[in-house]
Amino acid sequence: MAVITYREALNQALREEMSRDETVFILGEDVGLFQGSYRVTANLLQEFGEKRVKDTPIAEGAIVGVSIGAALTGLRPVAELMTINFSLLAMDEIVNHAAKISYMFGGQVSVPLVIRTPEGGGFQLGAQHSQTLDVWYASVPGLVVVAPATPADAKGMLKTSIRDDNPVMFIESEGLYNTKGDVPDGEHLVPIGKADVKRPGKDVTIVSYSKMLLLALDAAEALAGEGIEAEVIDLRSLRPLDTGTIFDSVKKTTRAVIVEEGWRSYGVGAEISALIMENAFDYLDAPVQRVGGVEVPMPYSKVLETAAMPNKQQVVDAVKGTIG
Amino acid sequence: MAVITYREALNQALREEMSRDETVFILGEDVGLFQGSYRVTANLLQEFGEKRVKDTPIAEGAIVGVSIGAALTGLRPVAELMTINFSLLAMDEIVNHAAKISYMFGGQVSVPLVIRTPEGGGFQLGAQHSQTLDVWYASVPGLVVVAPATPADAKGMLKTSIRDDNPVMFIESEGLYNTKGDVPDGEHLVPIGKADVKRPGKDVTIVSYSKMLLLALDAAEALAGEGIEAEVIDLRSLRPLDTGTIFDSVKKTTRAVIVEEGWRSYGVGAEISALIMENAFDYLDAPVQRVGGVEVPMPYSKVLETAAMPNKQQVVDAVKGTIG
Amino acid sequence: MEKPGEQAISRNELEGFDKTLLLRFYHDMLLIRRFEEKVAEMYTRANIGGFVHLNIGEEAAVVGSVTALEPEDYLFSSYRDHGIAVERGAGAGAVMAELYGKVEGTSKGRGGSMHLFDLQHRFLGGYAIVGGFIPIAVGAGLSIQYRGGKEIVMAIFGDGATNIGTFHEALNIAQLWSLPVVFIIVNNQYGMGTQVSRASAVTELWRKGCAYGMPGERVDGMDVVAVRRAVDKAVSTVREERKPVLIEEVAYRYRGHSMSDPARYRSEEEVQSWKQRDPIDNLARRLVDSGLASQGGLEQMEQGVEQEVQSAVEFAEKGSFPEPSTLRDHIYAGEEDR
Amino acid sequence: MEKPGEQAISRNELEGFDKTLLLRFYHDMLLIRRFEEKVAEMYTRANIGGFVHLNIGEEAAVVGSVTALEPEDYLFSSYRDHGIAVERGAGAGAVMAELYGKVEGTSKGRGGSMHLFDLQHRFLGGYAIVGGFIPIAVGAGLSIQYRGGKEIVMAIFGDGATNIGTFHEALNIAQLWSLPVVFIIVNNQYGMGTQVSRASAVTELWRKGCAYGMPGERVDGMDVVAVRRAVDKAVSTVREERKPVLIEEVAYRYRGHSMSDPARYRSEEEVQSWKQRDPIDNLARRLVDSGLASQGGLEQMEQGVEQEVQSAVEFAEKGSFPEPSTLRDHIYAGEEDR
Ligand SMILES: Cc1ncc(C[n+]2csc(CCOP(=O)(O)OP(=O)(O)O)c2C)c(N)n1
Ligand SMILES: Cc1ncc(C[n+]2csc(CCOP(=O)(O)OP(=O)(O)O)c2C)c(N)n1
Ligand SMILES: [Mg+2]
Ligand SMILES: [Mg+2]
Repeated sequence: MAVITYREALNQALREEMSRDETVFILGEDVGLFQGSYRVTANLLQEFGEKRVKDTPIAEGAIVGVSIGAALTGLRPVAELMTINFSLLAMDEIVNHAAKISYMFGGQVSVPLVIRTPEGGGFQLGAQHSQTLDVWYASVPGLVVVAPATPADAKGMLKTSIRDDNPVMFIESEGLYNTKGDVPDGEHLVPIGKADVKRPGKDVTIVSYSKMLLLALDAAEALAGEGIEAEVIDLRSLRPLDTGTIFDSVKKTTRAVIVEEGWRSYGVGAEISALIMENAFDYLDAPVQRVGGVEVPMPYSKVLETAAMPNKQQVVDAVKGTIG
Repeated sequence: MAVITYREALNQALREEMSRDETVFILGEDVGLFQGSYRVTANLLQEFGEKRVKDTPIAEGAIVGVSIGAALTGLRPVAELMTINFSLLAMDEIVNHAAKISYMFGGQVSVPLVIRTPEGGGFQLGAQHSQTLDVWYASVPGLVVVAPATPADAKGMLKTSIRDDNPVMFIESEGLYNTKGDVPDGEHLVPIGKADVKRPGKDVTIVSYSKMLLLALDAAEALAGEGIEAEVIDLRSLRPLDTGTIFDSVKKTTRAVIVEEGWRSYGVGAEISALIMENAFDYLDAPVQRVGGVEVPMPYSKVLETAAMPNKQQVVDAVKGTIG
Repeated sequence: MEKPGEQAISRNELEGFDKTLLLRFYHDMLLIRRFEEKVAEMYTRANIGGFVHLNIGEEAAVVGSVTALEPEDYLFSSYRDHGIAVERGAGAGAVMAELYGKVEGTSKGRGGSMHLFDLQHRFLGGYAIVGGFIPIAVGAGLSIQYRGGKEIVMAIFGDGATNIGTFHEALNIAQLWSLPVVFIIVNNQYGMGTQVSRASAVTELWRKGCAYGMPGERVDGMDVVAVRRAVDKAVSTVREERKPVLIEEVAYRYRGHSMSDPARYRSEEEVQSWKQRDPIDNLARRLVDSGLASQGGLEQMEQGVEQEVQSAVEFAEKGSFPEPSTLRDHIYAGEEDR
Repeated sequence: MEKPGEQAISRNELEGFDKTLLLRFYHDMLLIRRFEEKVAEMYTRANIGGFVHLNIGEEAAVVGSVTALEPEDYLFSSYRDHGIAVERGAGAGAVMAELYGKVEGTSKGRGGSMHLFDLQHRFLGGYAIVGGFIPIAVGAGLSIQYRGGKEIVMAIFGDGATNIGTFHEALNIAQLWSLPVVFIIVNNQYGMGTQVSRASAVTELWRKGCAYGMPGERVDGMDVVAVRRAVDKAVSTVREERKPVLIEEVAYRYRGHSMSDPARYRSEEEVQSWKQRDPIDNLARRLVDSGLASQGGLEQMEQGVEQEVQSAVEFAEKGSFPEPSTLRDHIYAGEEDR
């Protein structure tokens, strides 16, 4: 076990998979000479050369389109989109093409493609650079959508994603790159589609993923101080969604709160809340609560941005609301 | 009152607003000489000339971008995107620009823009041409998202949308264009943000919108034959969402089913189900149920496509599920 | 309207093309024509649904382009793909079966008219989003370069597609990275109802390559020999220099944009003037004039073609519709559903 | 690397520009330089957050371009917009206040560095999506044409933006519809860490106009006089002929892409060689050589500039942060929240 950052964990995963499989290559804006805008691809150009680490023009649609074509013909591209905000420029390629090619050609080909992209706010980057849009991709059949929260999961799931034969939206978080955690030595693979109970508890279930897991764990810690034992579930992937782990927990705790960074309405929490109602209604002692981002284009000014992002107190209050 | 089609209702609304306000103009692919791919803009080029009805190149991003620029500087563009599937090519302009400009410039300007686009499946158009993507737009603060189901609402809401100072996604349905209904004579305006009870009932609430309203009404009729009185709510707009009308109905009926055409997971139904749980939990006699499209890229073959689309029996069964 | 190939049509040069090949051109163009006419009929009879875009009028462009490829080359096209798939070897029967929505179709009935496919012959699909597949074709070129392969890629799309962003992004990358792609614009004068000059600031579309330093050429797309000659040249440049080329083939779509379009935005005279230059009639005349074929021989060939189309229909009609229980197959690669 | 303006720098032609204007150029360039240096300092001191992109090295491009506009013309730019907003008249104080996130800022603190705005002077915004605002600028041109106005639009963006789809779509429409837009590429050699030649198949970027039949020109972006002369010409073409023009101004970004970029992807020699041609030093030398200003006069001007920057900081520091209760104001136009 070594303690490394989320960023290093991703970098290791890329290095290991590129070493293991010659068909794996990286492309994206400034992934090479610049070392990646968030330095996730640092040193890979030096190590693997220009053939395997390709700087591209600023052209998100083509980055994904070219990756699809490469994936269709035997390669395993790992495309980086600098942030999920720019993925909107590639939405047609991702949703209308990558996600549909296997199906619409009757399963004769697959698209083994990973699109890595960070999301989230909190850095005063303003309305066009701070969005959390994972839920849109999560709704698309044909895509796999992964959003790990810890360095170990980041490494293990990026490796699994690269080996997956399907298009994977691998969603990182700008706020997680510097966070640290234990990562097992040696080959470390984490399956896609299994949620993880990051903290066991009996009184309430807090469901979260990506950066908001940290908020959920913080809130659980605070609640423990008040004698409330929260079970914290890290979804890890939004498609496939591991509903079994959620239902088992809720049946035990009878209460649930979902925490997400994105806009609350029509978000991930809505789906999970609805699923819990459909599958564990008779177990529920209180309505499921959701904590999400305020529905506003993200403001620049720190005081407003802070007010727009979910915070620990909101999670604590929501939990108490299910109990009170 | 005249009985006209949904298509004619839209065409009337465009004509009336263009006559009323010189700053209103239409642009899009084949809206002019071709008369609109679904003929919604028929005869308007002849009537208003090339200045006010502009055929564009195939360039969805620029169609919306140009419209935003025109809206920022005093005009009221009504842009047509041939189908919502192609709106993915304009997603950056819609989400990162149109929706954010008012806010990120501190409210100094507004973007009075209407984007008309039809969605939905059922015509064997395959995976890239049959999607129902309204929920994504509904989640974006800064956008207004409208999806009328009847000719009267189509006309009245298109007129209201054109007069609105905000960017409106005006979502039509390919399956509704030929449907007929009464439309009031004279100036007919329908406010945005008010749901409409299209059929009153006391036993269960069916919430729907756009084309699925017809399915909901059909199901209600069938249920009435079995002595179950369903109240059918037509949302009409997804943002703003009229939650009051939903909660009032559910508090009365104690049961609810939501019907949407889009993929079930992470859909509109999820949000409404979660909202009902949060706001009317103690009134519920059964978990809220959702009926939605099968999660699959839409297949071409009729037999498969039919199996992928929501049907009346599913709604009837879901309703009975909440009662049984 | 300018008809750039006008002079080309008069040079009756068949040199450099042997008889077998010329007769193949004739056969294949005729097959596409008759096939498409049958598709139109079957659409009217509701055996075929959805959006259906025919290659009628573009047979020379299709045949002259696709036949220039080697078997291992990759081919991509827009939704106007019936003739392209047939020419590439997908089989008229499998294509017709796909249009019928049968599991024996090229895409197991999942794709339909706009999404034909033929893995064996490396036709990697028809796509329904204008311009969306152009970068995908470039990606196949990247694969070839990555593996050090000798193949090339051909991407066939319409005039309207040259106005969309992905065209620009893809051509820049293809040139920047020296990828082996022949881009072929079938300029059939219209994108739906919009004439080229009403959609594109530059109307000699091959010239758009100038923004990428990409060489190209415009050719009379109504003359299969001229098309094949130009595409041969482009293909050999791409194959040898491992760099892209942009070809514009000026042709005409005789029918509406899709089956539901009555094409009221253009005059009957315009349509007729193009039909004067019909690619099939033209080649027939030249074959007979030059003594390479007799009228009777061509008629015999025509009967064969009709037989082929008939067999295709029979194949499609004998096929099976997919089982509803298979609705969710193929969404993901591998066994599991997700 | 080619430096196309090398010869231009030596022609010391100030003719056609009166002294007042030349001194204004000097003042404004210096103001932008000092302002940006202060921004860098305040960013380091954490008074400013987010992504901050400076105009240092591009002062001639900014001043030479923006001053060519009339008050009623519209202006749009990328996120690299501090100098542009200041030059257009937004006020150094209001710009600094925006960077501080204060309500007195150009965008009430909602926008920050990348989203400056000045309605009064028709600067309709800085935008953070590469290329995203180019069609928006074209839309403003459409408005002018629609109303029969005499104004024009200027859109200023980077070299990297010429590779994205919206650039292509927007330029085609501008030319096709004859819209009054001057497109200005500030080619500062890099898009983040990627040199032009590693991102664009054609490196003389103004030549990309060929794909739209759009005229243009390349100019030494380190020489404010040369820039202004070229932009004047472009502006008058656009104003008179009501058609777009594409100008490329070749300059250099002295600092990293944004404040967090140490710019390790280029050599110190390269940076130094460009600094030799510093636009402010250059103009100073020419002003003094030609007797239009004295060394002392320029120094005095510099003191004035420092005072202006100081006042801007004071204005920003005196300002107020937005109230959290106003978080959801301005999402929608009109009174109601939705
Ligand atoms: C991105 C996108 N926008 C619009 C459409 C609708 N559409 C389908 S075909 C077509 C015209 C395309 O014209 P062209 O590229 O010339 O090809 P042709 O049909 O003439 O072969 C349009 C607008 C689409 N499929 N995709
Ligand atoms: C669509 C999009 N992709 C990527 C980015 C990230 N990004 C911001 S600035 C930039 C480089 C732009 O270079 P250029 O156009 O030359 O402008 P410069 O910064 O040099 O002024 C990139 C890649 C973005 N903001 N938008
Ligand atoms: Mg065409
Ligand atoms: Mg640059």
